[in-house]
Amino acid sequence: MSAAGPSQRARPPGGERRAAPLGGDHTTAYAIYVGKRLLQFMLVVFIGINLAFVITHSTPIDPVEQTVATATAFGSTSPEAVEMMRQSLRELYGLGGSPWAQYAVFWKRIAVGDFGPSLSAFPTPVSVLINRALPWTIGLLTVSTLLAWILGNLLGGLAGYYRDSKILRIAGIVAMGVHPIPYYIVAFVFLIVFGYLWPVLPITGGSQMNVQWGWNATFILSVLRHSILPIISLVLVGIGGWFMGMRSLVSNIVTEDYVTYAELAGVNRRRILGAYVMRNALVPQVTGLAMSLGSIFNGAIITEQVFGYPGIGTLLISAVHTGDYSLVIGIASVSIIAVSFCVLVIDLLYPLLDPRVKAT
Amino acid sequence: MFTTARDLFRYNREFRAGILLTGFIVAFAALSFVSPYPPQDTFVVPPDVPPSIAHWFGTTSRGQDVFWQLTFAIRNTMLFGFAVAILSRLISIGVGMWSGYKGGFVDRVLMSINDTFIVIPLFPLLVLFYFVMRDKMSWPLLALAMACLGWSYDARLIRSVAMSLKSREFTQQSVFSGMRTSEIVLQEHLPYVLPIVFYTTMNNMNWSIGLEVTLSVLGFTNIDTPTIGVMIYWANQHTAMVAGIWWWIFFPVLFVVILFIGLFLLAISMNEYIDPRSRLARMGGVRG
Amino acid sequence: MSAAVSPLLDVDRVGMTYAVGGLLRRRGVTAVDDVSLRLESGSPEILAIIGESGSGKTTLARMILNLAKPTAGTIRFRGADVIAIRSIRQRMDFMRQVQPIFQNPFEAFNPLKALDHYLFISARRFAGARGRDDFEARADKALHQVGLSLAEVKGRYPHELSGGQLQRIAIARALVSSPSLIVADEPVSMVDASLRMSIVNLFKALRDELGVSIVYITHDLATAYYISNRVLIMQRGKAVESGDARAVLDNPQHPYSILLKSAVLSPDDAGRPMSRAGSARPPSAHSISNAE
Amino acid sequence: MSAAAPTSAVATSAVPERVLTVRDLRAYYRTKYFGISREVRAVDGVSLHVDRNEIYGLAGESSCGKTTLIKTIVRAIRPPLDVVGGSVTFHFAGRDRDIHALSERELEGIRWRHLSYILQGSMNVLNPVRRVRQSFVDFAHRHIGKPMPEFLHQVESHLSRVRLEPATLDAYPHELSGGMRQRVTIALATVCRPDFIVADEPTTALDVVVQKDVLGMLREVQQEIRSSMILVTHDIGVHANVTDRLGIMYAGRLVEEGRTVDVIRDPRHPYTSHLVTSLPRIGDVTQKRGLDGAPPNLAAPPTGCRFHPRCPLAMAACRVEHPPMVDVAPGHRVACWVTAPPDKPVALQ
Repeated sequence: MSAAGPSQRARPPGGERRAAPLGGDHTTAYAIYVGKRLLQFMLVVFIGINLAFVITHSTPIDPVEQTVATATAFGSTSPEAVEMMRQSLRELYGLGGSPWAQYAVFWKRIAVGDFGPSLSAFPTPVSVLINRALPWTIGLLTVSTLLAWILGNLLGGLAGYYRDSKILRIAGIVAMGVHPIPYYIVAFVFLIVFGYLWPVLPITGGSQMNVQWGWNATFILSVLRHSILPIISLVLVGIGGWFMGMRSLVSNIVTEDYVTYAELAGVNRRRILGAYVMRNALVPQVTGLAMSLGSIFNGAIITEQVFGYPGIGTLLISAVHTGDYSLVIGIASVSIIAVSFCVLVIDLLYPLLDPRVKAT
Repeated sequence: MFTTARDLFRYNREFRAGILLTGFIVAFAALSFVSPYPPQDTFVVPPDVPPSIAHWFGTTSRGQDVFWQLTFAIRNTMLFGFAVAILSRLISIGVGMWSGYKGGFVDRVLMSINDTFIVIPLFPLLVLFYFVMRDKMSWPLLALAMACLGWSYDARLIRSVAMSLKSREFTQQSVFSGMRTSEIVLQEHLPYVLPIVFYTTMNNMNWSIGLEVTLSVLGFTNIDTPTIGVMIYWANQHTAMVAGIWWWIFFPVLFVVILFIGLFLLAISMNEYIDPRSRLARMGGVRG
Repeated sequence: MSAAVSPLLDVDRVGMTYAVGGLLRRRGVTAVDDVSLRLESGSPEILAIIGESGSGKTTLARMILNLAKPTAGTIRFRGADVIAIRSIRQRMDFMRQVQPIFQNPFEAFNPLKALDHYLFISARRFAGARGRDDFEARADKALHQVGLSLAEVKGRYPHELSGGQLQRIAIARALVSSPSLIVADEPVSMVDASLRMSIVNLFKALRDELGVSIVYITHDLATAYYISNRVLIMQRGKAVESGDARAVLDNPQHPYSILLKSAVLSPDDAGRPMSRAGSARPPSAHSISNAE
Repeated sequence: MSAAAPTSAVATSAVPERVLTVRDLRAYYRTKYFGISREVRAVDGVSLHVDRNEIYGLAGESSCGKTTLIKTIVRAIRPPLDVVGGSVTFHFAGRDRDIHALSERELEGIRWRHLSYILQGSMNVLNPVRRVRQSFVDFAHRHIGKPMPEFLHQVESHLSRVRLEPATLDAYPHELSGGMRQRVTIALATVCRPDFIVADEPTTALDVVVQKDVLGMLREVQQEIRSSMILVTHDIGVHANVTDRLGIMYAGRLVEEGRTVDVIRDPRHPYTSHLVTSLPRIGDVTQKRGLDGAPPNLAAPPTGCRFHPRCPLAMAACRVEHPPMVDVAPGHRVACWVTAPPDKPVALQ
């Protein structure tokens, strides 16, 4: 057969394969993708922490004066003691010296992870408090987000593909009905329902007060029982978003050529739904997950506060009420870093789902 | 503009439901102008009276009529939400259109900054903001802060619409018909941008009202001016639930939920328009 | 310069290299490489630029229309350097004389606006028309040049008309400013075969009766043969062969041109086995006609 | 002037085995937008048949209903398309089966085993997130039934028929060029050696050089597995080089049908003759004439013969009633009152 002339793309005739061997092409593209994502992660942390710095250092009120005022409100203390306290507080809050010095101290603290001692729970350092609360929040966050994401995508995908099924349509209306209501209101309603009308589940605290910490069955069981309400309320709010996103994605993908082609080939419908429709619809949903993690995190710490769940949400609110300056900054910084780290992890998993990731 | 609204109302279910619900809330908020009791005054009515003929929604432990107090609360909450939405539109439309039309380096820089604002959790920052402002915190200041933090998600949506419009062939045809850039944006592209702007405005109002309620309930805002969150805050302060004064919390929660669902329905009613294909189908443009 | 008057269009060793790849792996992809062509102003003609997708013919068109800046070489229109156009007035002047025709008629018009909107604006901006009836007169005249009338188009929307009619209106819009050069990028490839010839004949009429020169970009050798005076064949950004249309297409010299011509599937091949080695099976004869 | 009937090199059996019979098929798009209900008669009474080892070409312009026709033939019906009347009967494995009467299970049984499809070579015909091998496994493995390694080996040898290396199976669709993707689709559609292949504009999205190459391979593979095929394209040149018989569609109806060489060399219907003669050819500069008017709006088609508003030979009868299909030569039928009046006796050779 006369050799096909040079085909329309700059490629040798005949074999018509891209120059780089298939394997080699993947790893370099992936390495560059990871590089870009790391850059983005650092940018997020940089801008986030700077925001926290700007907010804290651009205020008319001087936090030191405020703390001194609250401390000296009860009874008289000698002026030297007040001056000495002001001096140590200024140094403690890292507010001494020129703005640049403060900026350097601010960053040093974050790099080391030491935000100085907490005022309200003196002398335990802020980082200890945060490390004690963080696992609760991370646990609550991951479980409820995954549950909402998986359930939402599954139901949304089915509703998009089997458009005439009644139950899915009703599930859709419920999910859409609850979705716009903010986390606080839904948690609050749950609190009222399970607190007063049908007191079956524990409505506050992370675990039974008197239960001994440690990896024993009773403790774990009570932790689970206590986390049921926060998780349900978070899942109920989150599921609507994924449901609608997936349903509209699926109803578009169903008209794509590769789906109609599979249907023409008599591939059975469940396989088409799974390997062709959902598999392709998940790709944008993963990006969606990464982009909405910030707002889900907000929801988690708000819901914690309603149920008195011992995560960093409750810690943050109590820190504000007790005026614990370094604890609030610590929590804000840790939240930014934690969320952007989780987003980085999701971004790095993304190419496993979508092979088209090229170093564009 | 009016005809499209009329068509929308007649044929678009979500839009009709959204208008009815939101309209009801707006009408209710308008009642605040004829309220017999000034909002700040307390103990103008006997406290803790359950809903009755005299006081439809009952009265609070602080001696305020829940019905009239709620009219002020809803009005202030909506005004706040609307202010944040409008302010954040300026930034998201600016960033979205600029990076969508310009493309290239500007687009890359703007979008990487934009993505950071999407990822950063805003609640801790707002709490931090309150913490340092304390009693200096005023509603306009909070609205400004939320607007400066809440524009990024919508900027990306607007950017994608702008980018697709720029590459459409009829844009080139308009350029070569002698239309100036401003004319092209206003006459050719606006009908495509408006639905997405309306969609994001409604969503942003929901977001900002949700956050306002959350911050106020925790007492992190100026708790003198009545808003939905502030009402619930005072109800919690007086442990209304334990004391059995359920109506003090029930009606604010009910009304704000109606508002959320109304705004949300208005937002998703625009979905059909953001995708021009379905708009063409509606105009009978289905080719045989 | 030797020519008494400067050429209508002088494309001199033009090239375009795109930077592709992220920050780390920047590599240049050359879309157009050292292409020259020239249109004299005295004698209107149709120059066909032939090439497959990826040959750079569309990039070349965009550069001539000043929609893209070349990375090498110069483009002069009536002696003035096109790339140096800065001010609004210069740009409007250039656009009055050089008008484009786009490939997809369905995409060339905003589906939400009436068709006459473009004609009126061109009339106002380029033909110095003032007032509504002046616009309509100017638009009607242009529409008649393409075999239509304002009555058929006024208030109609793009989805109400066929591809062929839309492309005629696009040509009419270009004619409103009575340009001296039209750059048409694959103007008939999206139009139905039966209507295609009426548009192609229209281009011939523009050249012969209105003296408009046309740069006609296509991958279809047959229409190029039918209407163009000269052709330029491009392969992967380079001009491989050019010259008089009949001479080049009747017996092409460059191997790529030969390959292109041999790949054209002509209706007259019916019955003859395909020129490829795998000969087509001779048509199966039916012994009994199967009257239905 | 019809060419003398060449004696066929292939010994034809007494009566060529008829694989597909379509009888008076009607399929309309029924849509209801904002209270206005519209009925678009995309396919309005089409009858045709395709014999074994024969390629039947279907030509016609945009919105003439050819794509709707083949969607109805392979029963790829999705609302708002609705089959209103007529039948589509395939002859597979010795039995005649009306595809619209089959149960979902039976349909799944014949799809790809007996009836396969080649889509227009658009960007994403294959699943973008899975390797090419996955499509072969999903589409064909259940029919071929061999253990996986053996099945993959058979697929690899089949790929060589379209000059593709076995490594192509490991590639993702976005890593292949347009030409390669279309050759994969051809291999996919023919790996089960089906009795009937439907090809919808298989090479329209490809460049001229690649198109000729791909069409050659399509023809080669088809002859080797002796399957019948319907090839849909608006490009008369492609029909001239590939198809054995050719049907011309206009506004939802067949207006002319016959052996490709007869229809092109000796077109009888005014629309066909315009289509064929108005095509520009290299080496011919005689003035060509465009057809005036525009393709009819199928929602409100003209009465009688739907071509009459644009037909130079139109007369009174044309405006009233559809002309029936009449034999003007062996295997050559035309639906036109002027060029093929039914009452004139046709000399049967």
